[in-house]
Amino acid sequence: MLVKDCMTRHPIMIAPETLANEAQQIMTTNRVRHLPVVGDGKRLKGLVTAKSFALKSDSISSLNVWEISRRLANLRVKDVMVKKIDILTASANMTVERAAVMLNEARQSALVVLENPDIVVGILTEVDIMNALQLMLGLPTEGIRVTIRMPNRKGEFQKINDFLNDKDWCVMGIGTYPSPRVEGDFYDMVLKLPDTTIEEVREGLGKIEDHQIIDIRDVV
Amino acid sequence: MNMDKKFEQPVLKLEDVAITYKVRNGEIDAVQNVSFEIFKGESHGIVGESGCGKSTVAWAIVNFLGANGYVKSGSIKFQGQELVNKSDEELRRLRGDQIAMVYQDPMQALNPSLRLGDQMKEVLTVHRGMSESEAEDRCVDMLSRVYMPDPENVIKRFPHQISGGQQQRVVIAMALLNNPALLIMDEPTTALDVTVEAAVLDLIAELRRDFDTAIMYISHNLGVVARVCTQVGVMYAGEMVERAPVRDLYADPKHPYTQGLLRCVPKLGGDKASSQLYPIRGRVPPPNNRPSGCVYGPRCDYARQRCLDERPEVRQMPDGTSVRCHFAEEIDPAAWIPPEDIKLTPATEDVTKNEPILIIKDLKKYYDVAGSSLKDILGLGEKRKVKAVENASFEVPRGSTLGIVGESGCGKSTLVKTIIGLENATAGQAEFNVEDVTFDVTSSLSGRDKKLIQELQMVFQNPDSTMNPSYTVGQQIGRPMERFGTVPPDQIRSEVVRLLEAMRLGENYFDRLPRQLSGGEKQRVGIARALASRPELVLCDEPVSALDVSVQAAILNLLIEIQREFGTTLLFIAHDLSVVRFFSDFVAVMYLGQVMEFGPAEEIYQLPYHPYTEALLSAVPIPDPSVTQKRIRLEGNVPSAISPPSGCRFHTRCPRRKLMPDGGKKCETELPPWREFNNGHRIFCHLPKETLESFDPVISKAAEPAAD
Amino acid sequence: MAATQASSPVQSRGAKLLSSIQSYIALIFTSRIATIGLAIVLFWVVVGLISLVWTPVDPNASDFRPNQPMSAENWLGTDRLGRDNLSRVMAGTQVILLKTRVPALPLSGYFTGLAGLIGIVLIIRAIPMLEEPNQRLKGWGNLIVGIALIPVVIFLNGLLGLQAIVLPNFVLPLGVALWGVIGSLSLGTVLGLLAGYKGGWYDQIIMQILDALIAFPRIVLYLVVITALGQGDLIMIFAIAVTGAPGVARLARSQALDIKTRDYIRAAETRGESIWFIMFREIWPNAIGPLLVDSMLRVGYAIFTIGTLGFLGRGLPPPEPDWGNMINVARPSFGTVPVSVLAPAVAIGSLVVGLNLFVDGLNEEITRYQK
Amino acid sequence: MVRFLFQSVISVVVTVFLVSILLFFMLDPSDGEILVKILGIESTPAQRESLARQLGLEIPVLQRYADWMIGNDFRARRLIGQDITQLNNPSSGDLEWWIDQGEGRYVQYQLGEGGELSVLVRNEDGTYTAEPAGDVWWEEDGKEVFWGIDDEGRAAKWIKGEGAIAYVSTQTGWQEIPGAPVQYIPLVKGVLRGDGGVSLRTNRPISNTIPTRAANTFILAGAAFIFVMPLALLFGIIAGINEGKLIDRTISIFGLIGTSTPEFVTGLILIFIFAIQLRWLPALAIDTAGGGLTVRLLTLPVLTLTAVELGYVIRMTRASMVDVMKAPYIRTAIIKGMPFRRVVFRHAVRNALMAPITIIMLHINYFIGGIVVVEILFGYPGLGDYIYKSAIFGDVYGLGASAIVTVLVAISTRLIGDLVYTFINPRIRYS
Repeated sequence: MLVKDCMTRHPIMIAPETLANEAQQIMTTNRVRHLPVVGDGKRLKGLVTAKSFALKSDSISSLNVWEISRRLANLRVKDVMVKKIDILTASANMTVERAAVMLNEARQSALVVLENPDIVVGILTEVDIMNALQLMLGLPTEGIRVTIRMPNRKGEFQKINDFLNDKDWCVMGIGTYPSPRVEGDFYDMVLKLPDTTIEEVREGLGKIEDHQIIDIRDVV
Repeated sequence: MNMDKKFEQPVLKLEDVAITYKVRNGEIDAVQNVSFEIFKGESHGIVGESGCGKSTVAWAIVNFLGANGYVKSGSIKFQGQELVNKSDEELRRLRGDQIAMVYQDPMQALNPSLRLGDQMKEVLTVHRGMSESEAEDRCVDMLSRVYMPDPENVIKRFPHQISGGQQQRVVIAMALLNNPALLIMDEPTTALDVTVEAAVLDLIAELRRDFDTAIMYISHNLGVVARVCTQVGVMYAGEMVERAPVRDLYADPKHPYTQGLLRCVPKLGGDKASSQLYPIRGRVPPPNNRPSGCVYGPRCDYARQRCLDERPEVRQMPDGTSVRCHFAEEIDPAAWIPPEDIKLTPATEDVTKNEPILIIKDLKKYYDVAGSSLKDILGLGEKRKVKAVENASFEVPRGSTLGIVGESGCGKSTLVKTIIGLENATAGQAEFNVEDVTFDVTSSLSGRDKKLIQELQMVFQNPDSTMNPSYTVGQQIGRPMERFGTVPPDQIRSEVVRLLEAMRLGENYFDRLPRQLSGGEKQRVGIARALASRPELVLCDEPVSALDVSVQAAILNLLIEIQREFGTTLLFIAHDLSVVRFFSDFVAVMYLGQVMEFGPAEEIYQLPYHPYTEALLSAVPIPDPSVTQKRIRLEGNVPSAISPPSGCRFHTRCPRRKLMPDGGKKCETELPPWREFNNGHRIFCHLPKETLESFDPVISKAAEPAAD
Repeated sequence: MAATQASSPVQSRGAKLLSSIQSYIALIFTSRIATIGLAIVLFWVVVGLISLVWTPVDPNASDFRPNQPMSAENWLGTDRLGRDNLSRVMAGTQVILLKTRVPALPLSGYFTGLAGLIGIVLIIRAIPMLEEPNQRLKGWGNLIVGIALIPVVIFLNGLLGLQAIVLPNFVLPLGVALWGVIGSLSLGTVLGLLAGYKGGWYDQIIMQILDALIAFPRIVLYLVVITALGQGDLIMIFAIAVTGAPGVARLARSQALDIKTRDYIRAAETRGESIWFIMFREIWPNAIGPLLVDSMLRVGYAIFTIGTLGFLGRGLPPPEPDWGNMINVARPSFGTVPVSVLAPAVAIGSLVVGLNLFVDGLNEEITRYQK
Repeated sequence: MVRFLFQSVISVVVTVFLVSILLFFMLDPSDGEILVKILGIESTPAQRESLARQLGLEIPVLQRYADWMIGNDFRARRLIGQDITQLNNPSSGDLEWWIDQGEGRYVQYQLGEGGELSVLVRNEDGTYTAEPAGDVWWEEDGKEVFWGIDDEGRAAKWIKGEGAIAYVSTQTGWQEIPGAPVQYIPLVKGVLRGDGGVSLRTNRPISNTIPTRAANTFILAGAAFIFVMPLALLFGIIAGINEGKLIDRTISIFGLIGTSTPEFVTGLILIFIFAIQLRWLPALAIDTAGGGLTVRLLTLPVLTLTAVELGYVIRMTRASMVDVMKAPYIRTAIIKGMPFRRVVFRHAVRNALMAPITIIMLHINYFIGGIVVVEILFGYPGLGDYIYKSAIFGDVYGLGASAIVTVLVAISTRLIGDLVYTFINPRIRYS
């Protein structure tokens, strides 16, 4: 899965001259946490996040209440946004996992996706990566979600594959990861199987040698 | 992306929008209380008849209502930002960048004196500050993306140098250059032929998926909307009366107007018997005189007192449809009984076996083309001809209807003009039999017998030009009677009134001027005028194509009724295959001046097909999303009629040519034979009968909805 | 029954006319420019009407005090011959707008003219008939009668002694400018409709001749016609009609080209109507609107032209005062008595400007109304 | 393109033909009225008749028309039997006809007092020396006749012993010259070959007069044109994009007033203000001091012409601009998010200028009318003034030639307009 497949396309964008108040309002009403700030032609100028609106104490300590409110009323997005050089950006053809690493390392919550050099084509937030995870595991569709633990060696996945072939079942989602909190070299695999029942799955997959069903449930 | 919409914000959200135009004395509310939203990657259709305010909504979104229009109340939010009262500069930045638009007439929308490339490039150079060469590369990419052949060359051309379908592709490519979040399309395919339209609609659907663009698609054509949209809003008299997912809207329309509209359109999906049309009574109220209660109240079959008194609010139905009707739950469209006066008496006799009244044999019509070299001007050059009609032959039994279909430029109008005498035939015979007298119809009008002139009359396409604006209805209907002396002068008035009543227009129309009539009424008067000389044969040149569907249904019903009553023979030209099927006993399909297929109407729409008919049927937009059509698209443009392809004229574009044993060599060189089938059904094709019969049917009703 | 049948369309037509006139008047007053223009024009019409019955002094009477400046006695001074400028400016509207002086002509002249006119109409009518097989005979008949008419009438005139009967001078209502425009309107409309509706060779030939007329510098044409034929109201009308006709014909042709594509023309053709029915019953009523507006502008041009020719010493003949002529006569003493020059100059200028303002405003309202 | 040029050529031919026929027959001078104008009312019928013969007016009108159009030198050459040619007279600058006898010998003939024909041999400086001609007569119908060129440069026929009496106006009065030729053919190469003959009014070759007159007019018209065009287009565009606003109303009304006021009215008012009241500028544009045409002289005439033309062009440009600004492609450009300035200059102006260019070029005829009036008003020695005086005098040759010049100017401007139109309109250029 590449960034272009899971990013939010056509993100809501605002102009640098927009009032900060308005930007804040747009963020609340549309329930977004990041607003790319763009000039003409969607060229990236900055990024507004929820944190941008937090007042910096040094700038207001000397002002009285009325001055603060007046100042806030005239505040423009360009005054509060994260500047372009500080924004994490990615290209649309990057892999999702690479993007996740970038976000993790920089401890940030969003990546702005750009194309030829600085035109915003989308935004990738933590939420989008979560969504990608959901999709990979076949979340929106109804089916049996089964977690199988198997030894980390060649041919193990082949067994499951052969079985699925025999049964003529399809797979809605799949994911593997090293088994957590287990001794030995094991991998857990999550499978999402539609059009079947818990019993059938248990009957079939449970019988495979060295494999162990550690979780099974009927979910949406 | 199958994300749930609950988490997502709409790209465009209109809330309670009212749009008003200032006019000389006061204001006109063009649009009232329109609310809807469009999400990313969704294509939202807006359908309605002319004058219901569809386009006004679109112009309001881009804030281009002209000097005297403004949004009176409500809000238009684009990605959460209010567009109403936005500054010009902010709007300018959004337009062409985040919001793009495609309009009805691509020729008009492109600047005639700038090269296409320059018009496209400036979108990029102005908004993005791209360099010329970079922008050019991107334009070429985008043009190839919309399947424009030879894009490097196209950008160097001027708009008039490419065809209408290609112009529309350029406009679409231009709109997509900046990857807009919202694309507004205002009747983008209305000016195009049906096969070209089908290709453009395919393109739109594909681009929507690829670019994740929200599309607002405005159309009057229920079939087109059914093909491209996911959500549909129905507008009537400036209000949105119903909004639903496309499948629900067509399968289970809630609002009486939507139901009425769907009953007005002939459908190719069903059988002929089920395609009875039921027009909506009354007419759309003008914007300055809308009823105070439900706008549809006066025309609604279910209207009660409350509908006339109280304006209904938009209500959300359990299945997610929103309807502006007080009694939406109670109305069951299945239980609807057609009103008595609309019900047609079924045909009492089979007219298809009658003796022919019109016999056309090998009729040809060529036009000279004016050359531009000095030789041509002096008349020395070789005369080039446009072969508008080539060897047309058919017979029309008395009292029956022959429908002639084909795309624009196929020669159907020329054929009819030749028959009626507006054009001289180049060669061939045409005979017209009446009361044991036979006339040769290939002579010019001035050389014709007065009796023959009287027996052939015509109904025209455009309601606005069918009547002379300077004379009253009575004068215009009375004139043929006066001229042919069919009615004694002192009885003309009563005869005109009788005809008017037959057209369901009262005597009070006698002294009206054309400008006081609606389009449908003008068309009725046009029919009355054609009938006034009591002709045996009436030629109808697309008499309903310029009319709204509800009016169209009424006129079609009227024509049928008249035929039953007067026994008139009808020749009916149309580009709309579904109308022809509903209306005709026989159908002739024309392509590039050549009749490709001829036969009884039912046979034309069933196997076997001519490959061209097959492509046409596959392209017709059907107002029923549950019907699936085989996807056959013709490649290239219609060749020029000056130098039509050799052999079979269709061979350059024929998708079935490869089925020929020799791979289609024969099609290029030899004229195809007429292949005869049942009931006089003939197909002009090289393909053997068995092959023609082995095609799959184009239209099939899906057993169940396919998975999304 | 028959009576009511006959009367009701007539009534409705009268009512129609009334309501359309009303709406036009309303239209004029919605435009401020048109209102101002109309006021100026009406002012001069009223001045002219008054001058028919009363002027401060007889416009042609001299008080033997030439070239007087403005004074209480002569508000606009006097001219070279001591005639009152105010009275002459007032009376100057007459020949332009209110009356046309027809000189004494033998009765035979009128008959011959009329016969010529009928002959021309017959010849024009004959041409399309010759093309249609079943009318060819009639067409030849018309052609022969048309050609023969003129010499026959001339001969009869002589025989009947009509040469001897001379009609005295008389005055037609409406001025030279108006008659000139009516002339160019009729001539241009017929030619334009014929060229536009028939197309083909008719169009080629008519337009080629009219184009030649357009390329001909009109001032030369005026000067030549007047030099050759002498000064006179009828000659001025003739000159204005001939020079104006090509413009009218062009407009009428474009109207006909537009209207002939309408379906109601097809309908008339499929009824087998004659070309004259189609041209004058079907096309003409729909083409006349823009032509009338255009002719109102042409009245302005005609006044412009009459003034210019008067200024060049080739205007309308005396004794009635003509503004252009007044300027021409007073010009040598421009430096000393400018008012003698300026008064008629301003009169012409304001009348033409007024007409143009009126038409311009009206036009703008009409086009806005159509939108 | 070929079709278009072909049509233009036909149009020129037809127009020139019609114009010349019309002029020639309407102003046919053979009725003798013109003789009275030339000779004065005191002249005797014999004198008039002699002049008519000298001017060739007794030649049938169709023949005269043909002579004037295509010339009669070849006809004369046949009659004379010798080659004839046109030579420049250094003292007057006019071209004169001589018989070319070869080897640089050019001669004319004159009948002496005694009925003896003398030959006038041309010297280098244009003067001649008389020599006896000897026996050059030949026999025709029993009479001895001779065709030659007389000392006025006309082809003339003498009959021995039958000399007619010619009346020639000299400085001392009328002179009776006996033994004059009995028939004259005023030699001319024909308008189509660039020679309009001798003016009846000035008795000078027309082809000498017209170029200088036309040059003067060209200066006047050119100055007005250079002044009008940029201004008018600018104002027209400004008014067009501000349709209905105050600035548009102001420009439109001033334009309307300018173009609908006759030139002589505008000119008189300008003279009144600037020449009579303020005394800044001269009221006449005649070069009295010999300093040539100066800006001071030209200002008022140019201003007068400008007032009329400016208004017209503004109105045309404005109307076209208004139309174009309502066109769907302008809407497209705005919806594409183009800045307004770009919309106007890149998308609108070019399309808006197409229509007025042809219309403005057609207006040249009114413009010529204006020039005539302005030249007469300011006494400016241009072609307009010449046309006017010729027309008033009835000088068919002078008027005809200058009218054909104006027709050619009118047609060629129209052609230029059409060409420019095709050039800026790709729809025509590329089809």
